[in-house]
Amino acid sequence: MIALAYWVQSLLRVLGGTVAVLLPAGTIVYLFLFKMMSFMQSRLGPMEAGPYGSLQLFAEVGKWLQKEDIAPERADKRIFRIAPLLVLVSTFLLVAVVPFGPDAYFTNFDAGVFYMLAVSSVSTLGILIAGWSSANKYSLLGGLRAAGQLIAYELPMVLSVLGVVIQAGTMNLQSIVMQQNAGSIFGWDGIGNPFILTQFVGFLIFMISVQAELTQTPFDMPIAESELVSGYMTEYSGFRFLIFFIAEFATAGVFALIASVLFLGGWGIPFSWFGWDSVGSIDNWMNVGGPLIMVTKMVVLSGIIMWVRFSYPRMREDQLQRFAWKVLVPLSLLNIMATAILKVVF
Amino acid sequence: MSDETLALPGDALREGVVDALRSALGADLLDSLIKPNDDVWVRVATSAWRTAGEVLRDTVGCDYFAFLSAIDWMPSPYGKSEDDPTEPAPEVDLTVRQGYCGGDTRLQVFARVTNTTKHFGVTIKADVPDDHPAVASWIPVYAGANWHEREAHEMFGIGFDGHPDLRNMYLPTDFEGHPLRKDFPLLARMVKPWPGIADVEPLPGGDDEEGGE
Amino acid sequence: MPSKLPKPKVPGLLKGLGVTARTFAETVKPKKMGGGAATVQYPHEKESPPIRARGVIALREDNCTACMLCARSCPDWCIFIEAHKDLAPPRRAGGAPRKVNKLDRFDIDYALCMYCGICVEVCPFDALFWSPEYEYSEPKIADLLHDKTKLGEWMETVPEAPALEAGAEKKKGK
Amino acid sequence: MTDLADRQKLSYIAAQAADARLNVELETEGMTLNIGPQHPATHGTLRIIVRLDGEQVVWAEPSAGYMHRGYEKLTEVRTFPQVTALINRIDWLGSFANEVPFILAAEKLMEIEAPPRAQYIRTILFELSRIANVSLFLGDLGVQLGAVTPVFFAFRDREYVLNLIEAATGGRFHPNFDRIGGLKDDLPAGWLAETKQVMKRLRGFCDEIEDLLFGNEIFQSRLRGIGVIPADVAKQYGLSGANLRASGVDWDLRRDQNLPMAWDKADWKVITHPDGDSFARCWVRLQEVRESTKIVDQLCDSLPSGPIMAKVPRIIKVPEGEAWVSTENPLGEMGYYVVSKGDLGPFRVKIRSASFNNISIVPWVLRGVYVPDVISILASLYFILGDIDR
Repeated sequence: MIALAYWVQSLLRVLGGTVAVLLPAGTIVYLFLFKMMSFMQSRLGPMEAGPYGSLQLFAEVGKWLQKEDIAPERADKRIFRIAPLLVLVSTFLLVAVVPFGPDAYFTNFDAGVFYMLAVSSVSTLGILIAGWSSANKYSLLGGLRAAGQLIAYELPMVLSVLGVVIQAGTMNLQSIVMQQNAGSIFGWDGIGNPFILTQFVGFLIFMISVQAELTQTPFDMPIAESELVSGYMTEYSGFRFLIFFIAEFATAGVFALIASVLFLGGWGIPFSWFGWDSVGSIDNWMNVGGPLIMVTKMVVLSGIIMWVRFSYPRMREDQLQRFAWKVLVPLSLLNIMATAILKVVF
Repeated sequence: MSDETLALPGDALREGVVDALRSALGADLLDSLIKPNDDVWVRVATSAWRTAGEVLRDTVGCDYFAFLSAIDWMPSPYGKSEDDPTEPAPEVDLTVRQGYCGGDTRLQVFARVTNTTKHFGVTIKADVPDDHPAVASWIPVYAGANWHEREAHEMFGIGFDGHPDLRNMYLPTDFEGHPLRKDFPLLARMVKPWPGIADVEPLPGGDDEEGGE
Repeated sequence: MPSKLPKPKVPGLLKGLGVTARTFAETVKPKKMGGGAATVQYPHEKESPPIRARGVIALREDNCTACMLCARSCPDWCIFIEAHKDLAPPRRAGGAPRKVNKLDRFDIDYALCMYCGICVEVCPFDALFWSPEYEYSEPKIADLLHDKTKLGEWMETVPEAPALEAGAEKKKGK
Repeated sequence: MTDLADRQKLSYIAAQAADARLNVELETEGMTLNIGPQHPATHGTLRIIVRLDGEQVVWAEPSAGYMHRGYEKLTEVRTFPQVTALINRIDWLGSFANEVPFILAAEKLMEIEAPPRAQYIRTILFELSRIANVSLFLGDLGVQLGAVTPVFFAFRDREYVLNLIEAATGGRFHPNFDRIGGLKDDLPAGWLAETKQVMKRLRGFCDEIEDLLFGNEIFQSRLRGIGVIPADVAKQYGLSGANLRASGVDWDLRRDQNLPMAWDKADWKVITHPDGDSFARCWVRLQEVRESTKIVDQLCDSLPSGPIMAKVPRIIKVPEGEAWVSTENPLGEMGYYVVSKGDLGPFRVKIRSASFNNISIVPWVLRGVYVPDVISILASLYFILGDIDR
């Protein structure tokens, strides 16, 4: 390990945080929203800006930045302007605990899982005040739907993560990564012990909840372009809409990162491949290789999120509430019980 | 597909319609016309308009409501606006001539209902009095008549007694006039000169004799 | 209560994912292997409209006699014709010079035209034709009024009438 | 027969009472929401005023007329060929089907009939316009329910049908191909073979939509049991087409009428569904596209040879009289009541368009549903603005 001065470390972390939020957002928007969606619909998507439309993203950002920043006449203007920032802040807070390598993390503390679940609901506040302050009935309906939905799906998400926490015996995300990569399946350590194998039900529930937390189809009732005309975002334009947009896809990326940390072994590769046995013995290049591995996993997971989004119609509000409370919550409770019993037995 | 549904309507069925209406309405059935292998028209008295609808629905079995509308039988005083302004305006014959089953008034309401099991339809007409243009509403008979009566009201100025809500459907609330009446000019054709007027400049010599072959 | 549906072998949710994945694969597949997108990258590649496509009306000025039939049958009143009488050389040697109508103005307002084709159909002298040309948009709506020179230029793009399907009756005359 | 007006009144009173009770007991206030005139669910400019209690609709009222073009007045100053060009624009997705009943009505008054080959080609083009129209409905249905992909499939495969229509008639959307006495032109060479190819493709499209949408459990739970219209109500409101057949009424004007068209020359089924809910309406339409492709295939095979135009004078004057002809258009029963006074143009044309009746049931059917269901019910009723307002 190399020792860096505190200010260098801090600078690196701030820069890294920005990159860790914007890069997934950009990747997801270009790879999936522009390209994968187009291919799934037998078209090519943006092709004019840059090779294969790769610079389209910058064109879009430029377009949004040029637009006038409009607030409706009767809106609660101060709150109206703050709302998108609050949603984006939630994303930045979320990325803070995600470990990208043995030393490449922003902060590493023992209540990582707890913190992550707590800050992920900050965006709910932003969405609710965006819906309320817009002085628009569609926005209001969208904001209320979003609040109801995000709270409903917070619970199965927490409960599904609990399974992992019980199995790992820690709430520190870094330790969870270590355990998965250093672990073994009945003595065979060829692929470590990623929790997706033992916690598959938890993984499914987590991914469904993520889909709902991100308000992606089939859980996009709060946005619902065809009925609520984008719900709480109806009145936003210009860079405030852009912030909502970035936050939506950045959060998708960050949640995919967290899912890969919790269930897929995070930044690590099975330690047995290189004969590492403790944190100290991990080679330094993992601080560069780790983030790349994370991004790969993030792309795969967010690809699945987007694939589902482009294929399904949306559920009605009461149906998705029923699904959360009557299916996901009992299922995740059962999962916790089974995990706890097995933990005691083995 | 059973053979029964395939059977296409015969004229016997149409005569049955007229007979049923005659026995129910008596003298209020003013006129009827059956075109063989085609269709049937009946005209009932204004006062029997709603009763006739009920008879059609309950006795004749016309459960399906196709439409309700009106006709203004007065020829348009404006023509097609395709006249040469340099020539004297052509004479317009404004005598009112009604269509099938005759009639006494300028405005007539007519509707069409269909029997969906025996596959035949009836066109039914009634005169609308000139001094008090109103007939009974068909909403209690066919609920779907609601919008059609609103449309006829705003387009022809015909009232429908018993209609709960004769608001304008298409036009602004303060619109004046009834567009589908023939004496309502079609402004789109009035404000623009007709381009079909021959505009050929004669030879400077000015002889009108046709040359060539 | 809604009636029962047959239970599918594969859950519909998975089938849906399958359909999008299949389309994805088909679009990514190279053109040579029968794949590719259904769309055309317009300014770079162009689709060719069918022969009969009603793109724009072309005018053969020599054939027009300013008989006004087209202007009168136009539902939108979008054809404007002005003409003057002129002398033309006789058809037979030694005949008297013919008097013909020479066009001064033949304008079609494409902002009004609804491409119904009635004018082309009623023209008794074969002066109007349909051309499949479609790239003549203008930034200003007033510029869509095209005069006889422009309409004449489009004559070059008028294709031959297509052969008819088997069983069609041969056209008499013409 | 149940007295519908009474039932309507009672349900209205009940809804009002419920609203009032809520207002008193819970001190809530209803909210009036304008869906439209500019709203993605109204595909055009229809405005629906709904009064909401939370997300539940207490009262709904469509307000049409934002696209009223006064076609009935315009027909009075036009000649018969000009009217044909005009009425193309009523239901703009299935234009050719709009021309047919009008031309048939005029032919009825003139007592002429198109030659068999023209009848066949008319029927083929009629069904093609149904396919083009309804396939777009199937895609749009997905968008209304939040699935973004089906609409692109619909546009992709409808394009092939539009290309066929364009190759035959010259117009993609507005063919203006039907003439009194026959057709404007015969088909171009190679058209029939291509049509059969496209029909095969369209059947594939139907399978795709079935897999992607109709088989999807979320889709089913969104539509089944929602917006149920019983058969007697449907008939009283004059609902037609798939909306009526989805309520279990076996009534198809293609079969149940003696028109000089070629539907009876092909073997096909009338699709009905007993449920009367939104799913039934959409399902019936999907199956009807399949049946239409079958009709087109069979008629392409058995297309007779011969002329395509009956003997008609060059300048058409339709004799005095009245005629009503309606056909089973993509949206439902589309009919024209043509009154002629022996002139170049009609004296009065009453246009009976399907969507006008189909949408007039909206106040009845929307009461008590949730906001998302408003959208799905409107989508399943399937209206086209030009067809409502004319």
